[in-house]
Amino acid sequence: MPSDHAGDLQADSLKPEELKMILETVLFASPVPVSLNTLRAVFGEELSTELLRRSLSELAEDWRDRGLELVMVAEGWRFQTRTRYQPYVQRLSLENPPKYSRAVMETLTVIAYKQPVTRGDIEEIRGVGVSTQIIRTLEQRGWIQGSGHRNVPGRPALYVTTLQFLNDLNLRSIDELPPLAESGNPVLPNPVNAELL
Amino acid sequence: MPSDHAGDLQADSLKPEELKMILETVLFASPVPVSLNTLRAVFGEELSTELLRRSLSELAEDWRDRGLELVMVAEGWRFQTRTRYQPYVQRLSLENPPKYSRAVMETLTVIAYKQPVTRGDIEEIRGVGVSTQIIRTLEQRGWIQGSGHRNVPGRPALYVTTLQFLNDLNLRSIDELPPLAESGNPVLPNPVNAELL
Amino acid sequence: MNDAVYPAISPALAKVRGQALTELPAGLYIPPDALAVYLSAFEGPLDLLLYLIRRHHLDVLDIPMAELTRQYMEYVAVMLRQKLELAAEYMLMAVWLMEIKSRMLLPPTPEVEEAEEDSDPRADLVRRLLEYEQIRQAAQTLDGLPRCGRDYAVACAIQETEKKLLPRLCVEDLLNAWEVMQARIPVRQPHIPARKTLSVRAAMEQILRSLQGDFFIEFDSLMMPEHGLPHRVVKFLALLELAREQKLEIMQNQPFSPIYLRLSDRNANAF
Repeated sequence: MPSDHAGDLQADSLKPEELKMILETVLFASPVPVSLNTLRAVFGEELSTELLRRSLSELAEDWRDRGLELVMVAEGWRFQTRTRYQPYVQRLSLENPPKYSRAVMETLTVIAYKQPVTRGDIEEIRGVGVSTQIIRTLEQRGWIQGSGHRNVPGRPALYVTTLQFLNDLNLRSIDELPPLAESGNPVLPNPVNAELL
Repeated sequence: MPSDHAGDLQADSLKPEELKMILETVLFASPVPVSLNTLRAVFGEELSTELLRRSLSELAEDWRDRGLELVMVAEGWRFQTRTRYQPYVQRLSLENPPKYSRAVMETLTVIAYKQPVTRGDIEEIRGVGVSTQIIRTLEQRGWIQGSGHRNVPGRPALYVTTLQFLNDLNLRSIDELPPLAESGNPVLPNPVNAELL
Repeated sequence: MNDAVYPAISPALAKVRGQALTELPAGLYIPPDALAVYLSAFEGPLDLLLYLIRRHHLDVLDIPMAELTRQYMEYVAVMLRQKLELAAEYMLMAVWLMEIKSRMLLPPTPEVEEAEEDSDPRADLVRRLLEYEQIRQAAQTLDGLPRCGRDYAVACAIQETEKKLLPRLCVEDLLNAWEVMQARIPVRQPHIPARKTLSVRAAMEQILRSLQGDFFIEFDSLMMPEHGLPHRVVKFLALLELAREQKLEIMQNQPFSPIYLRLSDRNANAF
């Protein structure tokens, strides 16, 4: 049983069971595989690599009949789901498909319908700040791109949607987006028109 | 022992131990907390919510003396490390967790307890200006978000806390915030010294 | 009971006459050269007032305004000398305290006496002090709750078949996002009576025109206060833009002396 104060858990006085429990905890807490060196650092480098290796293989053995397994991959050790539980895990992803945040979706919508727009334009419509992170997420997904600058003081960057955005939506052109309503007035997608600047 | 084909793991014929093992696997595999509804979907909705709840609390009990715990937060169930192991977990990453200034924490507190609020509301209560930097810090942490505008001149943005704020503080709903101290006479004169003035 | 709220002052920062100060003084007297150090520990005038009230055992429900105002003004005086950028909020509070103090000196008129204790000029100050005190305490409690990343980590395992699932997109997502945005704006900008669009371009042309023929023009003469703040802001932006494009020169002989503008040489005959 671990004591209530982690300070009491001195690496040199750890019992094998405590050592394994800490290893388990740390491995689950890490979003990436953990190397032996990192694990040694976690214990203040007072553990021999030999003892660590033995504890890791004992821990792997403890999990032998469970739904997860402790494996070593190129970057280090990690817990992963076993193949035969994949159907359940997969249903989890179907049930919870990854989603972009409301902020990302709203930003994309404004760019799609009002392009070309500056960050200021988007903020004006959304009423809140648009972080660089949001723009980067959409750029990395390949749905928006920069398209020059508006010729006003500060020369803010203009954003437009990409061909890939249309492909991913199965559309042939931006005109095929359904019209929106804005306080009774229809909002039609604005085909990119650089001359308007 | 689970068989090699997940197809054989029919939800209606699952033994309690198998059910718990699948629950455990799915919960560890999910990057976000898993709601009861999602868990039911994972088992093809053949499980009663009652049985699920019982299995979850048994599973939580199984982990009672370990470094991780099964908890319910705003968005559902998840495994997380116990706080007493934080010294070890902390050594996994080179960065120290951010410490928030009094200004940031007080701003967050006003938003949490008085939401939805404008920046003006926060400034009125704190008696000082609220910098954009403070708001951005909280937005980037994912703890607050804009939520429309107050319908007064200037249309100031309204801020509310997010589900992630509740998750991160291990809360299931905003009602679980510690109650505010009785506002009546928290600043009592010291009886011994009162007559000195 | 609440002293822990005040952050400890770093000894390295607070050295007064060779002596390190590690906590706020308990007595009434604070060495003047140490005041600035203490001030940085406060979150604003309400925070400072609460501190003064607590340290000097004043009753927040029956504040001796003269005493509190006097002590508060000592701090403000130091602030004015050393932390000018902070002073505005503190000055506003000073004005308020003085107003309350002076209203308490006036003999009560019969109407006021009838209006019960609600008419205590200190009521609003007390309300704000108590409300802030509440938030300050709650912020401390909130800071102490177990927090993801600081006190614990979320456990995760990797899905064995690592398919990087990216969020997918359908047209309905865009429609939904638009609806949410529209819902946030119940009636679009109903009370902006006549919103005038001020063009920086137009202002730039106007400035260039007024500089035509004249060698120098005074900056102040461009900033016509009767046209209101938006006009002045746009004019100012236009000036900056013109300067950036090197269309005009801006001169000032010494700080606070008049600023003069004229067309730069290569633009002198643009019109």
